Amino acid sequence: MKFAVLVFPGSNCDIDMYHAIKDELGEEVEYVWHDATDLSEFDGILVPGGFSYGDYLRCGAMANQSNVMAEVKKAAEAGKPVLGVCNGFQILTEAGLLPGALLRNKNLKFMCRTVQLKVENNDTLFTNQYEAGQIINIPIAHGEGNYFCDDETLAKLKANNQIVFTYSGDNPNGSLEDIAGIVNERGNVLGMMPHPERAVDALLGSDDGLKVFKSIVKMWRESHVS
Amino acid sequence: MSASLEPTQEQIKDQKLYAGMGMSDEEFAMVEKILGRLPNWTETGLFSVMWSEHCSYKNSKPVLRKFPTKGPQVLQGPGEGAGIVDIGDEQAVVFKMESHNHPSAIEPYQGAATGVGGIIRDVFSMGARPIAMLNSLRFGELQSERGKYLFEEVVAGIAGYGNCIGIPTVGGEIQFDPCYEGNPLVNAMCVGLIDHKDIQKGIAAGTGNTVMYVGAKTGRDGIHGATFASEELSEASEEKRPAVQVGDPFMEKLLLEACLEVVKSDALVGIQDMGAAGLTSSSAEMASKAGSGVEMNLDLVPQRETGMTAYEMMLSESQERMLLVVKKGREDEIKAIFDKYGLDAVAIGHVTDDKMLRLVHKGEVVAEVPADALAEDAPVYHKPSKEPAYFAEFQAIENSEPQVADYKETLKALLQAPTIASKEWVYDQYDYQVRTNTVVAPGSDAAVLRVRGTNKGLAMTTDCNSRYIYLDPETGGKIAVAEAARNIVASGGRPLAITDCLNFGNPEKPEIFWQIEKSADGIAAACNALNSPVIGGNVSLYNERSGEAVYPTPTIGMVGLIDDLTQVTTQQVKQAGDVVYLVGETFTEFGGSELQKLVHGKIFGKAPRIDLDLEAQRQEAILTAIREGLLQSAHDVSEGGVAVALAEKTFGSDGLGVNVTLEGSAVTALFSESQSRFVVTVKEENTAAFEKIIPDAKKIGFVTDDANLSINDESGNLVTGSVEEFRSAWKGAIPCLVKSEA
Amino acid sequence: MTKVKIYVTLRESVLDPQGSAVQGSLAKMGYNEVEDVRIGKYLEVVIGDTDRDLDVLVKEMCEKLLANTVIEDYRYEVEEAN
Amino acid sequence: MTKVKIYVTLRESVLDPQGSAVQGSLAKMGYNEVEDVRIGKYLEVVIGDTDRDLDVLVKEMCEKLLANTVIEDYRYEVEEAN
Ligand SMILES: Nc1ncnc2c1ncn2[C@@H]1O[C@H](COP(=O)(O)OP(=O)(O)O)[C@@H](O)[C@H]1O
Ligand SMILES: [Mg+2]
Repeated sequence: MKFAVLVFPGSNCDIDMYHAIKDELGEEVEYVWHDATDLSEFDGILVPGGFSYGDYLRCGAMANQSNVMAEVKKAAEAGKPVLGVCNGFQILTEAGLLPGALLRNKNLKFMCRTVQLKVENNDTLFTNQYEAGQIINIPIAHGEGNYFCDDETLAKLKANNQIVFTYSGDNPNGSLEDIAGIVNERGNVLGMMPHPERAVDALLGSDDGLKVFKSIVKMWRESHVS
Repeated sequence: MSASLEPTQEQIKDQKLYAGMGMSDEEFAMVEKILGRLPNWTETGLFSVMWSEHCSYKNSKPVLRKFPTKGPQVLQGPGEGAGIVDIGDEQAVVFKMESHNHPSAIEPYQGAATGVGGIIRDVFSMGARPIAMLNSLRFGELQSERGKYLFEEVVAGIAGYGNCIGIPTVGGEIQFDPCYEGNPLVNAMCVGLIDHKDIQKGIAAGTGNTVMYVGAKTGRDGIHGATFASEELSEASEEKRPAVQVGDPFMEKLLLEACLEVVKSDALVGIQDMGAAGLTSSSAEMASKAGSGVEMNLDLVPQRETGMTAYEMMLSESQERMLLVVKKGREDEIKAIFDKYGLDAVAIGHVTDDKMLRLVHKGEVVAEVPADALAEDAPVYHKPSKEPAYFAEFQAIENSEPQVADYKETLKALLQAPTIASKEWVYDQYDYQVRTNTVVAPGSDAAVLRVRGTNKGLAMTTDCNSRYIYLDPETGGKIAVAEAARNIVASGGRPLAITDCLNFGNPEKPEIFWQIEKSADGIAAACNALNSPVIGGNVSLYNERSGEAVYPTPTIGMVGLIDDLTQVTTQQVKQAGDVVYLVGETFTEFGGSELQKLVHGKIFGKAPRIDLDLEAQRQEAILTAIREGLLQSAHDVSEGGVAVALAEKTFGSDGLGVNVTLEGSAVTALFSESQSRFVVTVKEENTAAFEKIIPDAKKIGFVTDDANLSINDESGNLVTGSVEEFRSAWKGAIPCLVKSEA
Repeated sequence: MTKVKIYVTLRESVLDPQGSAVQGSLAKMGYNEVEDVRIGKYLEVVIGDTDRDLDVLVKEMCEKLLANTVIEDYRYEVEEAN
Repeated sequence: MTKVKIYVTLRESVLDPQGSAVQGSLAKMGYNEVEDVRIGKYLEVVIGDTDRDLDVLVKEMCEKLLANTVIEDYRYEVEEAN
């Protein structure tokens, strides 16, 4: 399986994503600069965290104007897995690939710590390696992770099982319904604030995040046995 | 002011206008002699910034000469953007620390942010990839609104810049004392990694080569910042402060990535950041180091504001700019790299062979001065030094124990003292994990990063107990270096070298100069004893507010090498049943201690003694024990003594506690701050091997599984309580003081 | 040359943690009469000669970039500059 | 009840990184006619019954909290609300 890690001016978790795939997962991966106009050679798209365009104006807003985003939309329409983490999640909401928006943390501070997540839906392209309801330790590092959407959207998210991860115990940022990660209706675009790519090696504290990537690869393998 | 309204050469001299730029009569006379004529307004500006303390170290040079700067590991000592130390495999670590005290006192968020930005540029200007940030901060005691505001904003500024640019902030230290109320200290340290072959220098070599300006446009911000940094703060100084610089971490992230691409190109001859004194210092220093000259056409400088004069452009300290020297004819290759990142890269001049810095503006030569004169020929002053009266008084006071009624409450109070209390409220705001190399995050003695692709680790820390240094600068200076090294060693690292930031008051006061000299003596002695040369640093003098100086605060930043990541050790206890050892002797030493401050509300007496030979021996022994896999945990004993060290060892260990019995007088055993001590834990089966390495280690008790902290002496119990009770006191203190939830 | 002033505010239904925090601080400072604070953005955009219709242009920029209409409203005023 | 609209802008000689980045993005999106963007804050503050002089009150709040006068300027408009 071949992954693209998008790189926007100001991305800074691109390298973490890249190494998680290459060193821990052992799959093919390439950095793709934001000006790229073709993603067809890739089987999975990773939108990494960081501060694209300095997080100026609104997190993810300017990144959404890059050439590559039109290609990300195409990939999403084609059913390819698209994962946005942290700033990547913000970019995907700005792009309209995921509903809602991410507001400032309720305490108005940037927060870096490891939190507990509950796997609310393990029947997705991204979570099939977890147990239902499993509690996992994944780091967060964000200032704007406070998920918000209107009531109608929330009802839809619930009805379709689109809420994939919630914060278990303390909700660090004040997000609606403790939401930490959601998928689109079709289930092939996941956005999450916590960083699974930072939790792929026990040496650095946790490897609970690796299964997100393993899930993607498993589904891809299964649909590509020919 | 437009150029035509600038004072004439005669006016500058007759009305002593140079004095307003911080230049003395003698210095002005020297300039006149060097030039063989009177300098014009722009030239006067060039000399005044380059000869300011901040740029020339004219008052501190004689002191800096005391430091050992060489060693087999040192690839680059002081003199370039940052020092470089070999770590094997053709790799090296690059690091430096710098102060941004005065800007932070005026505008704490931006002052701290631009301090971070500046030190990062120093590191990547060497060609290194910045991998970690640390800091060392000093504030008043969080009692006043202004004090809290400064603290919160400085932390936010460090976080804002570091997080955005994507370099993890992995450690630091903070002390709180009334002497910093009006003049906080903000020192930032950056650590980078480089392959030997990529090491760059800031030189303008090769006549005819092109001088290129890259990065942000020049504005009128920060004009005369270096001069401002070389004066005491007062109400009046707020008036004449330069326009505040605003940091742009996004711009710097692009600049960083572009520069790290550029250093791979053989079209690049030299590169230097535009730090203090911006375009002036970078061009003059690059020329002077290469023995060449530089001519620049200021019309070509990218400008943010209209109508800027030569004087303003040369003295601006706008951030996020670099100066490059590029092989003639290959400018386009360099430009293409910056283009990719959407950055300005403009040829603004060329290298000459006449050793002059020549500036052309609107078709006229507006300045023409020898580059060496600016960069090298500042006068050096040997300031008078005088032992302050307080020193002899303090030395005459016999060591004694402060009165303590309730040991447990005292321990809690110490854990709540902001200097000792958990700094989680602070580092929770720093992204300490980005780039996924952080093996030991903030919260242990030193931070540890792995070197990706190898089995090596780098341990790093900042330390300085300025109270000891105030009481006894020489002893305190030794302790600062020794403590940094203890933190490195306790983490499994061998100290490589240090960087320092010498924060003092006004050096023109003989008592202050004495503090500078004596603490430098102490630092130098400890560096020699611990094989840790000084590879770079920074001097920040005039840290006074309305005539009151801060404590002498020479902060130490140290980096150590861990040969094998399996040797990484942290301070937290690991397993019930492990044996707890105290390594090192305890004396009744409370001068400058947290307990003395708590009980008496002030500090006095002698600083704790330190024997550097013993220190070196003991650190070697601890390191040997770690390398042989014998230590489960290691923690040095510092502020608050053994009781605080034990409590800290239990925090962050799920469900564990300790039960120990100490010898000697209770107050001393619990709270003395005697030096050269560690508390370690050892698996039962390894105790014999451990005792062979450190025969005089005292077995004091065990790690327990009851989550209690229990400290006894021969006569009975001194302190008992649940770990949670102590932990919540320790963890809640700073959030409570700033009255903001963590 | 035209100067356009653009106001971007959070929709009423969207909570404004920053506004609440500022109100809290003001109350602590003794300004108890302050009943509500909402914080938005204020942009000054200078537009040079253009063939396009100014209103169309500004609306487009707002919808595409300057405001996120999922959570924000915007309005603007055109001011002739020198 | 009174509504006060407060505009907080960066002082003129102070760099506005946000504004420059937004201008850069707009240019890339084809809005080359945009010559300058400066970004500030826009606050709506609702003030209930008070004995204090409104102007004094608002100025005080701005100087003490709402604007950072080291790098920012502010101005305000008072608007009577229902
Ligand atoms: N300003 C800061 N930034 C980041 N981490 C900090 C800061 N201050 C303290 N820390 C972290 O908190 C822990 C305790 O710090 P400190 O009490 O200074 O340790 P020590 O006494 O061992 O030097 C360390 O891991 C340190 O890196
Ligand atoms: Mg320590």
